[in-house]
Amino acid sequence: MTADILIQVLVSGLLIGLIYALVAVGLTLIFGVMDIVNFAHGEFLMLGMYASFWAFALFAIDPIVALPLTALLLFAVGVIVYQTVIRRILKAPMLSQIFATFGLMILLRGLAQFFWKPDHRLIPHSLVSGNIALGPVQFGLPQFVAALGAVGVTGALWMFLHRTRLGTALEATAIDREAATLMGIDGQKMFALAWGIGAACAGLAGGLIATFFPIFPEVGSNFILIAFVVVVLGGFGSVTGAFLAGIIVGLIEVLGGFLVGPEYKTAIVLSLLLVVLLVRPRGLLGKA
Amino acid sequence: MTTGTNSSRKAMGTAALLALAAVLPLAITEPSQQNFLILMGAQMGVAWNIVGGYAGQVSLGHAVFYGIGAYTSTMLLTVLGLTPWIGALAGGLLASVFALAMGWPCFRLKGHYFAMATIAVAEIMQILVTNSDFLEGAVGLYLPMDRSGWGWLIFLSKLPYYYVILGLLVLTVLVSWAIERSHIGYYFRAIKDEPEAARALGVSLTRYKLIALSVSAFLTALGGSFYAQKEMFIDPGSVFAGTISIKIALIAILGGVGRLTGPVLGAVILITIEEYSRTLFGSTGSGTDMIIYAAMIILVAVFSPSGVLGLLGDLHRHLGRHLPGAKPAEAKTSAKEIRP
Amino acid sequence: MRFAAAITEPTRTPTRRQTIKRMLAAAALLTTTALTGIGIGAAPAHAEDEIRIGVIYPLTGAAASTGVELKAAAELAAAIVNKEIPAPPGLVAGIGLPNLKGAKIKLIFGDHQGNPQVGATEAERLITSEKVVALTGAYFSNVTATASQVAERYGVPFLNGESSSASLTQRKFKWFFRTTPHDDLFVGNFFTFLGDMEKKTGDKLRTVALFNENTLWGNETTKLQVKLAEEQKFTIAEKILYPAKTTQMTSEVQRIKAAAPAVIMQSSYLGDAILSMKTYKELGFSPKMLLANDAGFNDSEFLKTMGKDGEFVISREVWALDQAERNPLIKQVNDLMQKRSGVNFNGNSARAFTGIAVLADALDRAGSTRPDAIREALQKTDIPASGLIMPWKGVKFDANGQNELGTGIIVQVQGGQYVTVWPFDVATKPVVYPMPAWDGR
Amino acid sequence: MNTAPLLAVDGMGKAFDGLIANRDISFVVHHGEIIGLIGPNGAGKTTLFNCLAGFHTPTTGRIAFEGHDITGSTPEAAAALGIARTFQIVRVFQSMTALENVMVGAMLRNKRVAEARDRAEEELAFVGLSHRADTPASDLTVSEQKRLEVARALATEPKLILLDEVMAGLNPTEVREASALVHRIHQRGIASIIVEHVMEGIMPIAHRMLVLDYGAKIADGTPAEIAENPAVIAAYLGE
Repeated sequence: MTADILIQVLVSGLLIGLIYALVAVGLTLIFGVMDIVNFAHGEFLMLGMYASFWAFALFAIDPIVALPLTALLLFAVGVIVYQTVIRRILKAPMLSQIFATFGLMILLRGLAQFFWKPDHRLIPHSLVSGNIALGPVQFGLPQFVAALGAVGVTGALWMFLHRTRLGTALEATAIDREAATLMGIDGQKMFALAWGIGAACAGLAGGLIATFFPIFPEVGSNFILIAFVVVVLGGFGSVTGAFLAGIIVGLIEVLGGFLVGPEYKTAIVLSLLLVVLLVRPRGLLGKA
Repeated sequence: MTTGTNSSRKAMGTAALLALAAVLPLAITEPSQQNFLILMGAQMGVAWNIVGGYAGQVSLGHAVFYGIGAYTSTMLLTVLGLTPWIGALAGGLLASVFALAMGWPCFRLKGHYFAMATIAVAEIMQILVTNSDFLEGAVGLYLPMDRSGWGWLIFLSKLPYYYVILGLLVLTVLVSWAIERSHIGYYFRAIKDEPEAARALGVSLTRYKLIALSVSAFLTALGGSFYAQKEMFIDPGSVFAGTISIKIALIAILGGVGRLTGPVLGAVILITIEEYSRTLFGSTGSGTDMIIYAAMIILVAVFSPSGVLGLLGDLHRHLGRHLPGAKPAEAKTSAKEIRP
Repeated sequence: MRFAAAITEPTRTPTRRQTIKRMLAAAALLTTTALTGIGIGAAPAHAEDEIRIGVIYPLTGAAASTGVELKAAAELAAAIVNKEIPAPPGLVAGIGLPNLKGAKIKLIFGDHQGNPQVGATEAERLITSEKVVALTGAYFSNVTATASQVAERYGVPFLNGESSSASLTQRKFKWFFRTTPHDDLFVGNFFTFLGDMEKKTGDKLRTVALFNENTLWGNETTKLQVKLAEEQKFTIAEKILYPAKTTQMTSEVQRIKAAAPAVIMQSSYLGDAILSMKTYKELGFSPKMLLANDAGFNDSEFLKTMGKDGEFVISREVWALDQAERNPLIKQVNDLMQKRSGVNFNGNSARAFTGIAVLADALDRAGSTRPDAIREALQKTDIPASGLIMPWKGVKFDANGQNELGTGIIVQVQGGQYVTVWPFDVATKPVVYPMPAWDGR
Repeated sequence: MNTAPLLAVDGMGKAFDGLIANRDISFVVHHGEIIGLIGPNGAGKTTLFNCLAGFHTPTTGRIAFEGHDITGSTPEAAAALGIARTFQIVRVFQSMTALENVMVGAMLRNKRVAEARDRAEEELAFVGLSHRADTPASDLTVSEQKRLEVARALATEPKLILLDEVMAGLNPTEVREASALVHRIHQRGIASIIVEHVMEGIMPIAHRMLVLDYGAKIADGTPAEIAENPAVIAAYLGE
């Protein structure tokens, strides 16, 4: 193996890793704020992809241009899901919550198939298409833009959580729900906000991925396992952890797939997860 | 009301239910109505409940035991010509050993981390089997159709399968019941409620969690062997699939975890909805069946967070409060009665 | 947060309102369950002259788009048999069912969701409660495996039109018939084709990379490819079995690129086919030849979504529209399909159509709906090439139920169409070789 | 036979990530003794309990129980040897009845459910909770839950019981009852170490008092001695 190939592999791993991070930050945010594992997160991603697709197909708006719209739309979806379903199961046992979000996952897939047919769709020529070649290293512009977007969105989320009043309130709710309530923070509002932002992140990820990935009702299932792995590896609830873990998972997956064999790439990532958990039972940056 | 009469009343209820299941095929002769998918689901749910319900260790990777059961009995049958009576037992033991090996490190993890680790183990196992030449990889294994009868547990008609799975369900319920009534059952619930307090009373968390997982694994593997005997073809995607793990847990959750009859009830409802939504709407190809199935799941989760048995408990409590002469305190305890 | 603590029932007593709400929910749930149960439990009343055929396809789940397409093709075939649509002359089953006094066939669809157990359950339901006289389906080889064993047990003919796993017809089943050629033939064709291309171009095409999806189909294909490559002195530069539902194929394509084979032999379903093409382009990799194993690469959606990037892919096929030059039926029936569903046939849907047509032909010759009569008729099937919309030599089953007269063709995407390029004697266009580099298009 | 100490702690210290919770603590407990363990908040009383009961591994020093070294043993091993405890914040098994809670304790010595039930009934009677036997533990009052924890611990047939603030939050009558309960435990020959803030509850019944401040033992003597110890007074006043 030459150095060129190694660099190429690492670049590819980094790019996909950043995308994993973006899918996972929304998931980990929701978990951090309210201790609920959202099985339907992959379906938020799917809805984001379809939003981009329809913006393109019906109004000829490029997915990249449509990103703010996609984010807004998915924010609304997140809030609606919270208000109609999640709000009612806040105090329910954890297992019932799993049950509910699992049902939501199936429901969204079913609705997608019902309204948009089970077809695979693709956005044929987005603003971002084509390749970039840096010496011997080649990569797709869509992937590159998606990775940049992932950095931007995660960065913005981090700034929001740490530098704005609203974000700090959200963080406070995540750290101690009751103390936050005592400080006059409206818990319900924060939860709805977390779902909105979490879904919006998934939507943005969908919008960015839509420039190079086929779009179909079940597409969420391709990403959800990896998203869970990233969230757990980073530590449930840690945005920074998810960001780091996303990159690690992307690199290990591509590198492991290349060196050991692609048939084992998921197994390699999962084994890494197990090893990390045995050493650090709360992931890389998880809260105690 | 002491626990004794309470639990024997419950045992009688369960026995009646199973007896009903035993005579049902006499009344319903239409094979597709002899819905043993419900019995299979119930069997897996009751087995899962031992570790996930009583002991409170939520495994979302039970397909790994199911798959081990299916593959062990099938390999022993196709390679060594061993009867599945022995093969299933071997599969159960292998699954138990696997459970010990996986539980030893994984039980250090708590809550979601443990659940995620079980998913990871099951997925890794699926990948390994998919790529194992020895196990015929993704191609899967066919069971020989030229043998049949009780010795080989292969039947041309459906009824014997119905009784085999019913028997397996009875066995699983009995094991579960015996555990519930023994000190092990008390320890499981203690571990689930307050692990630290349980340790202070001399309960070794690791040992009892391992017992729970290995017993559950053994019974789940028997279910896997049964699947292989019934469908006569297995591949990694159909017996090690993550969706099986989720479904096993869903069945128990739907009925009510940590209760003997919960998973049985859960299987009846979940599988019925699943089957009928598919048969009624699945052929349209428009996803309607999924929508109905999902809507049902969400409704149950929202309106009955502690499972259908919890819902019945509320119902009981509600009625009790309005019965003439019933004191509120009594109504309250009677609601607890359906707990194990 | 611990699962353990969370499972505990909430200790607060529900308010009366909540309890009532829950009771209502429970009542609604149970009533619905009971009602659906009754609805299904009641045996459907059938018209006397209606012959019911069970058709099992993946109508939800990841392969739903293919399933829906197969369903449309099967329905077209039924409409032709039932004379709702006038049949082009010479088409098998175009005469309807005169021996059954012009009875109509009715297709009862079942959705197997890509799950072998569901497939078996559906097969059983169709046989026992829908009283179908024969079954067809199920596209996925592993579902065909379980569904057909149910048919075998009940003694109901199972005609499989589109599953290519070779092992399906090695089970010595009495009731299983398959019209499509299987992977042995297809993989054999690949190597014959490569040999022919070497002779034609003078180029060496001896290094191949195997790039197959890792379920039953891709796995069996790989084994056959390895065997034939060894026998015919091809070098396997790289062998990759990739997991289904993957999010990226970078590592796979990197490995292939590093191995620098002349030819890639690829077996992928639709989503993976699209993703791999995107990845080839992203990494600027084009081998001399991309030789695909049908499926995703020949799905109607493939070209629609890939557009120009799908050009020059070579794939094995069992059907191509340009074969209409040799067989007018192909165009005539395709026009009917276009009119009815707005899409062209492809290899999968053409085979689904053929499956129903062959079954109808057997039904008519049986002159009865008794399973053994249908089976006997199927065994005696002898349909000439001129009656089919497939470029086959005909349909005739061997002792294992495998059609002996099936053949494969190889097509290439040229100008947004699949054109036949091999066997050379039936080709309508020459092969574009080598595949142009991405930046040279 | 009661000459060898039941529990001997020698130079025991415990640090968490550099934060010292206990330092160089040494003391002995004899069979049947009632020891009061007091000290300001954060003095390290609960850490000491956790070390004795096997929940924490001491960083330095040794703990011997009936002559056996139990330093760093597990809680379940400590329980098996005869060290039982209650928790500062009650940890009853919520899904069980009061009786079942105590049965879990009794099962340490006898795995038969029926016999464990008999044993548990005795212990429930001992703490005065017989009338609540079939009540779900979650429905008991806090004071009842504390007594339930004591019964549960006693059911393990310990030689030493560690009671963590069993009197906190009780009214004067309940405090008197609790004191009487401790005394009756003593009469059964079981030694006890009692962490307590309620002085009027502990001073009259303790044979000896240990005082911790900033993780170290600053006094060890009879209640009367302790009450006049300048270091103790300083520790409390300086609070």
